[in-house]
Amino acid sequence: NRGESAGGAPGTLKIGLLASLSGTYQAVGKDLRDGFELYLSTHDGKLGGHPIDLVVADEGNGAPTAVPAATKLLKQDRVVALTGIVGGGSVAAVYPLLNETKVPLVGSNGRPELKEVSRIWHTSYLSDEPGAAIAQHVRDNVKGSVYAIGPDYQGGWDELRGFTQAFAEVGGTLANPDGKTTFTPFPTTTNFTPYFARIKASGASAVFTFYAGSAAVDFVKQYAQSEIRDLPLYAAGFLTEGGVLDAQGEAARDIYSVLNYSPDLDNAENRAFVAAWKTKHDGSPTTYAMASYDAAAVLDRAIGAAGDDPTPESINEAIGKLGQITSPRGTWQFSTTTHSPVQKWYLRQVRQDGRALSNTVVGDLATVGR
Amino acid sequence: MRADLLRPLRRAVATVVLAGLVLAPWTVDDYTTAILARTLALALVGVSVALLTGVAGMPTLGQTAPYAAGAYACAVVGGSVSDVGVVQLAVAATAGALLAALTVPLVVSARGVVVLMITLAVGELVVTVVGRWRSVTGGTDGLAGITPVRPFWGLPLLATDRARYLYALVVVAVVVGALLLVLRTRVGLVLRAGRDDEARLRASGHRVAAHLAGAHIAAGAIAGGAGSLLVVAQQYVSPADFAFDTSALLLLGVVIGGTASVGGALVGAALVIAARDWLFGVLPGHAPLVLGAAFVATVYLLPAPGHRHGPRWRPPSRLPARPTDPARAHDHVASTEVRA
Amino acid sequence: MLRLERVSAGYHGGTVLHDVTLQVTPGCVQAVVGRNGAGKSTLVHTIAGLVRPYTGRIEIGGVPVAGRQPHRIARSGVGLVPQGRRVFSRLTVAEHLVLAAAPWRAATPGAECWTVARILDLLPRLAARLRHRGDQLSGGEQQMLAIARALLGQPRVLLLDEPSEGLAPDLADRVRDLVGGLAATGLTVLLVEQQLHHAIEVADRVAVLEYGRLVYDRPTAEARADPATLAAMLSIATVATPPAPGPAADFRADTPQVPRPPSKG
Amino acid sequence: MTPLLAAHGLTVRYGSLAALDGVDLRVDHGQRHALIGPNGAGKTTLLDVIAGATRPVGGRVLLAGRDVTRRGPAARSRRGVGRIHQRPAVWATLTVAENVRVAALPHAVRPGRWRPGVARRAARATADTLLDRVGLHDLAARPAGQLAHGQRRQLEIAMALAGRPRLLLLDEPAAGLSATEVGVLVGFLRELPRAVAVLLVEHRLDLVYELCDTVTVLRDGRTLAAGSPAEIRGSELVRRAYAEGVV
Amino acid sequence: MSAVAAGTARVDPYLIPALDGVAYGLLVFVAAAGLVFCFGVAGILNLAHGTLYAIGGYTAAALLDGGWPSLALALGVGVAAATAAGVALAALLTRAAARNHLTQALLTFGVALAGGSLLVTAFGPDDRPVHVPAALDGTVEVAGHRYAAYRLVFIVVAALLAGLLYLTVRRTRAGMLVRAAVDDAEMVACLGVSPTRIRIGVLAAAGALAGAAGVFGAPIIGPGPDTADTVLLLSLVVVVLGGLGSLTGTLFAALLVGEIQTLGVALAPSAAPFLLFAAMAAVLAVRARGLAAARRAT
Ligand SMILES: Nc1ncnc2c1ncn2[C@@H]1O[C@H](COP(=O)(O)OP(=O)(O)OP(=O)(O)O)[C@@H](O)[C@H]1O
Ligand SMILES: Nc1ncnc2c1ncn2[C@@H]1O[C@H](COP(=O)(O)OP(=O)(O)OP(=O)(O)O)[C@@H](O)[C@H]1O
Ligand SMILES: CC(C)C[C@H](N)C(=O)O
Ligand SMILES: [Mg+2]
Ligand SMILES: [Mg+2]
Repeated sequence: NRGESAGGAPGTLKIGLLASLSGTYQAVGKDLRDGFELYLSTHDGKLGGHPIDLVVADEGNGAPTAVPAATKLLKQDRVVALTGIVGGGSVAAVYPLLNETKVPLVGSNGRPELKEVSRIWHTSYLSDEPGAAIAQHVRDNVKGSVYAIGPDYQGGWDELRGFTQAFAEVGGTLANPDGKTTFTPFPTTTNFTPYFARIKASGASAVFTFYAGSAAVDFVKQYAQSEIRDLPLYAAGFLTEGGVLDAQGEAARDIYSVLNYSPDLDNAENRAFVAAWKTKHDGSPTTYAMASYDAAAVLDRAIGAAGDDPTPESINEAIGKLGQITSPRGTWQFSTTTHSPVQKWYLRQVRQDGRALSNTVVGDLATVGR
Repeated sequence: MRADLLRPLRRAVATVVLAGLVLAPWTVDDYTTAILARTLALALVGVSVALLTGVAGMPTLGQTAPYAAGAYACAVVGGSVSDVGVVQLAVAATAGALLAALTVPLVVSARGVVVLMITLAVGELVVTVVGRWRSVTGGTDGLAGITPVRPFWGLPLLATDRARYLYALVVVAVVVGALLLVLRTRVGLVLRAGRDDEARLRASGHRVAAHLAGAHIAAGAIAGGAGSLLVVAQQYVSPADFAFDTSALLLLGVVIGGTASVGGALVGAALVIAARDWLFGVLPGHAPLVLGAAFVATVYLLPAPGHRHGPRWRPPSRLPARPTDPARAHDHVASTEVRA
Repeated sequence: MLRLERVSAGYHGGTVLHDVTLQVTPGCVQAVVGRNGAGKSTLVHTIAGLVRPYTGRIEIGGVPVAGRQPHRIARSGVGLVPQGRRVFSRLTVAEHLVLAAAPWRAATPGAECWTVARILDLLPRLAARLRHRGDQLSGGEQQMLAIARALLGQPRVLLLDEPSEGLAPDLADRVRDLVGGLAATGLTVLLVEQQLHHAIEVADRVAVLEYGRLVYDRPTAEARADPATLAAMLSIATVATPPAPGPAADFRADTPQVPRPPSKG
Repeated sequence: MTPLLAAHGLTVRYGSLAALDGVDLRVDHGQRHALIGPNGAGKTTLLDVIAGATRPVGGRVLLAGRDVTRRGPAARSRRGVGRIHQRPAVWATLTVAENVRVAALPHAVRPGRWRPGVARRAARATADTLLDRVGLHDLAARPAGQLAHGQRRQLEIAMALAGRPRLLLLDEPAAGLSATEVGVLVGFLRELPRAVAVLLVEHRLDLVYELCDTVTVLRDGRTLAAGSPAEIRGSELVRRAYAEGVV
Repeated sequence: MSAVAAGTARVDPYLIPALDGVAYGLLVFVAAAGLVFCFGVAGILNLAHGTLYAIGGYTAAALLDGGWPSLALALGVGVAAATAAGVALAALLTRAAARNHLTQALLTFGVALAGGSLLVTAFGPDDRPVHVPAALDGTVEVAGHRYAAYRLVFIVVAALLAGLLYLTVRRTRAGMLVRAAVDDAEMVACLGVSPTRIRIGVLAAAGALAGAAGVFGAPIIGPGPDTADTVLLLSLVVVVLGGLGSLTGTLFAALLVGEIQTLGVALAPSAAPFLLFAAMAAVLAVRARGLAAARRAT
């Protein structure tokens, strides 16, 4: 009796959204929730014709809080699909539960390396893709070596590995003394000055990095006041995405970043998305909100295609058959091997846009996805 | 407040709680059962915190360290050596005890807040190591998909939430029971004396450092055992399970339960952890506010301390001036004070 | 000056003091003796506000103070030398003296104001220890400091709980003389003392506490004249000064109610 | 015969202050030895050094011929040094009876021979007897933190005796005791087995002269005089030392 | 000549981290000052210290507009708000304070959790930008290196604070009363001073210090959802490492923490995640042994 009510009208479906509504990445979590809700509110609160009961749960700071919250969604609320999840670590922790309950996850942010992805889908990206997408551009535009630095946790390792591998493949050299990326303790590092001194000493011509959340604010602000402030800074887009950009202010000016989305992309889908977003929120949408909006779109089509009485199994099957998805970021589709988007990446730069600074698209980069 | 009322009351509460715990998995859904199993593991760590903080007088924020050691030892053994619960439990307890033994030189001569900070540092160091030792621990993403255990040779694997919960319950009951028995012997007496005045204990010929080291190692073993329960209960383990906030909440839970009382610590720690997990589910985003307010409220609900001013908040007129033999007048206070 | 009327007090709801009635007039030293655990310190603490009485009236200078906070009572001119010294372990002697001094509070009319110089003159040992912290003093030095601390507050009512404990004999004598001298300048003194001869030498009246009840309260002269009664009260063989023979009256029969001396002013 | 306690050249310094300055002391088996002197003379410090609670910067402490200077208080207690503190030290949250039992535990059986229950039963028996004798039997179930000052001192005396000491260090045991209880204390000390030596610090000289056979006078961290009670009693030097303590 | 040059070259990369260590250490000292007073001196374990700091930080973020007058305004408002919060905390603490540190921890941790949540509700989950006066926003030249001017401010602020605190705690009657109340509040009452008032005064002062630190420190630490935790942890480390109540000790501890997190990181980057806590555990354990040996039993 999950999908169909007695009268023959499509029955209400429960979808679980798990996101950090507290903790380090709570800004990201709120964007995930708002993006999904935005899709629902612009589609009569229905996905695939079924009224949706969106059950939101707090992922907190990571796995220990995410696991009980996910357990509740899966075992008590018995949702037909799960979405959201900010941290890659949380996804990994929730993963055995998904296998146990056979519920699909349409994740919209964190994505760890997993052996078996038959029930896992992501509308965001693999963590090593941003770096891989920008490597060629950096190689072409920087004369000299590049210093790679990032946070010392799974997300950081993946983001930086994406860049350094691709960069080495196209013949770039790292300025790091031992040729290995410098990792800073996470999330404890709040003072980056000693690292800047090392970068200065290394004689690098540019810097590539990935930080997010409050670490991104500290990094950017201190960078702008350091002795290497004249070195061009390239980054995975999260460095200047969303609220952190406001906190960074002037210090973020001119930073180059790579991301799968920018609010100023010129396509019909995006114009509608941005307009709808701006009626409800201050400022522009982020890639986090966009990915969550897309997760809703994916579920919309999959539930619609899953028959009259959608079950977790049938929804999961339907997702696999979706093909091209039109999205504010442009069209993309799920990779058959990784179940994450094959999508185009954009080069953005922080520039003045009216009164505020914003990430302005300055060019297209590669299309990435396996 | 009177002892003759209080004691049966305690008994009754304990019986109800115990009966409730045994019957719980048949009355609640799988989700709640899973949470309860995890909570039991953490409550057992709470017991080890109480052993150190309340009984031995060494307030600790670092019991997550042996807890982590036990959990990872159990996960590794479970994956490659044996799927028998008691074996894993023994290995985990040994790992916890070993880690605690390693840190004995750091903590035995420190007291009070200094112990708090040293143990905090130890806990953070262990979490850092665990997060970086990827080949064994899976790094910050943790180890997922841990194989299920069987409690004893020849018994079936624990496949349901209910079975895992009951296994955890039995282990916790056995460990806590054993601890309570030991504390009723002179061991408990000497530890409590040391909390009051160590110098006097030394002057009486007791080897205080050895007592404290013993308590520390025993607490490490208990926390290690709890680690193995965690692995069984959630079949997943990551460094975040051992983060600083877990230590802090456990310590507060122990304070709520009454630092020197093992049973109280069990209940207090369980309440705090369950409240956190449950609040995260029902009040997304507002859990800290409610939890914080609950802590503040608890301070006002805790039994009053033995205070020189006597009954400040009670009108004196309501107290009959009992003509008492002064030698016996305070007997009832005695039994409540010891447990406070 | 100091008046207790049917005061009962104790801890955690248990009663230690039963219906104690006592009056000390200015210029008088009231000694209180009794066996260990009789309730002497409880009496002192109750007057100082550290223990809240269950029932009864306590007046200082005619003002009821029972149930008031200790600092309010202290401000009304009560100084306390507690049993066990209770000096501040992390403050130096000099800091104790600074802290205790209450120069704004006028001394009792007729009495000289206590100054640090006067204190150090009285207790020269402290002068040599000004930079020592409370916990670095010997037991006797701590006792001196506790006395100094109380005096510097310019008390009008002085509560002394075994002030001679831990003092070398000569110094104990000196403190005893000081107490007598203080009373002579108009202070009201309540002196708890175990060494009976000390008490009898300075006190104007002697009271005996037994299981929290005041079972004896007489002018010292009477007690001297009838040492056997006092000795019997305290179940000891003799009162330090050789007892003069006399009738051993049953104190319980004839002292249920404490006779009050006429108030001096 | 080797003395029970021999201390040579004990020196303790706090900054520029020498609390003990080369003190020698000898206490024989069964001796009743008094240590007197004005306030701040160093008496408590000397007891601390003998009990192992304070490390001297110079000098040695020998117990029955064995050098224990580097041993801690627990080790010395197990070798038969029992003490009471100037400020009564009891375990406040333990009951009176438990206090005595805990104090008796390390001494109830010979170390090395572990027989379950024996130590506990022995400690219990010791506690019962001793509490009876100091008169705290009625208060046995009361937390020690609730005792009156003098009662704590009585309790500590019981605790010290529970350790079956060979050398009993008493720091002003009579202070704060009522006349009756002083009588009990005196009785106690008189009835101690002859083999037990006592080192008594006391300001009540009447007790000192009554109980002790040897008196050592300390002043400013040095030994001023030593001798029999009669010698000390008559000594002008000692009288002056006390008087100067006042001025 | 060339040896000298080689020597400078070897030292040179570490010069800025070392200087930064000093500045950062002083910032930590400023941030911890409130806790030094409250916990170190007055013995009240205030786990809401970070939250008081965050109040100052958010005030700075809301009021600073890059001009000097706004700095004065932010300082005034931030200090007032944090002081008020401190007084409110004291009001909550009255009954609990008679008990032990653990009860205080329970209460103040509760306040910190709830207060942090309220701050986030009021100011949003993002880290907030802070606009310091333009004159301080630039960089200065130090021995041929560029260095953020604002960080040098802390040398002045910390010196002022340290001096002020030292004088208050050691030389004034109020400071003595606070220290005395830690030992024996009843005896302080018997001197005619209300221990409740002392407690309120202590928490008000601690609030004021934390508020001021929050305003000054906002451009470097916070204000954001994690600020309170970061500040609390660093402050606790510094206060305990400094030997609870010793101001000079705290100052040295702060400088040590500063240098560990800058120079230490620059010298041994791979050990960076372990440095702070390893050093802390080692120092505390060694000192505890020293204390244990010196403990006097009377
Ligand atoms: N804090 C307390 N809680 C409970 N009972 C107490 C407390 N303090 C004292 N008592 C009890 O009250 C009684 C009187 O104690 P008090 O200290 O007044 O005696 P005292 O006459 O001063 O004795 P001493 O001569 O030994 O100092 C004793 O039986 C004691 O055990
Ligand atoms: N920890 C310390 N730091 C500095 N000085 C100290 C310390 N302990 C004791 N002293 C000093 O050493 C001297 C001797 O102290 P001790 O306690 O031995 O005296 P005492 O003879 O027992 O005196 P009393 O009869 O007053 O108890 C005193 O002047 C005291 O101030
Ligand atoms: C906010 C994101 C950049 C987080 C990151 N994807 C992670 O794994 O934690
Ligand atoms: Mg008394
Ligand atoms: Mg002494």
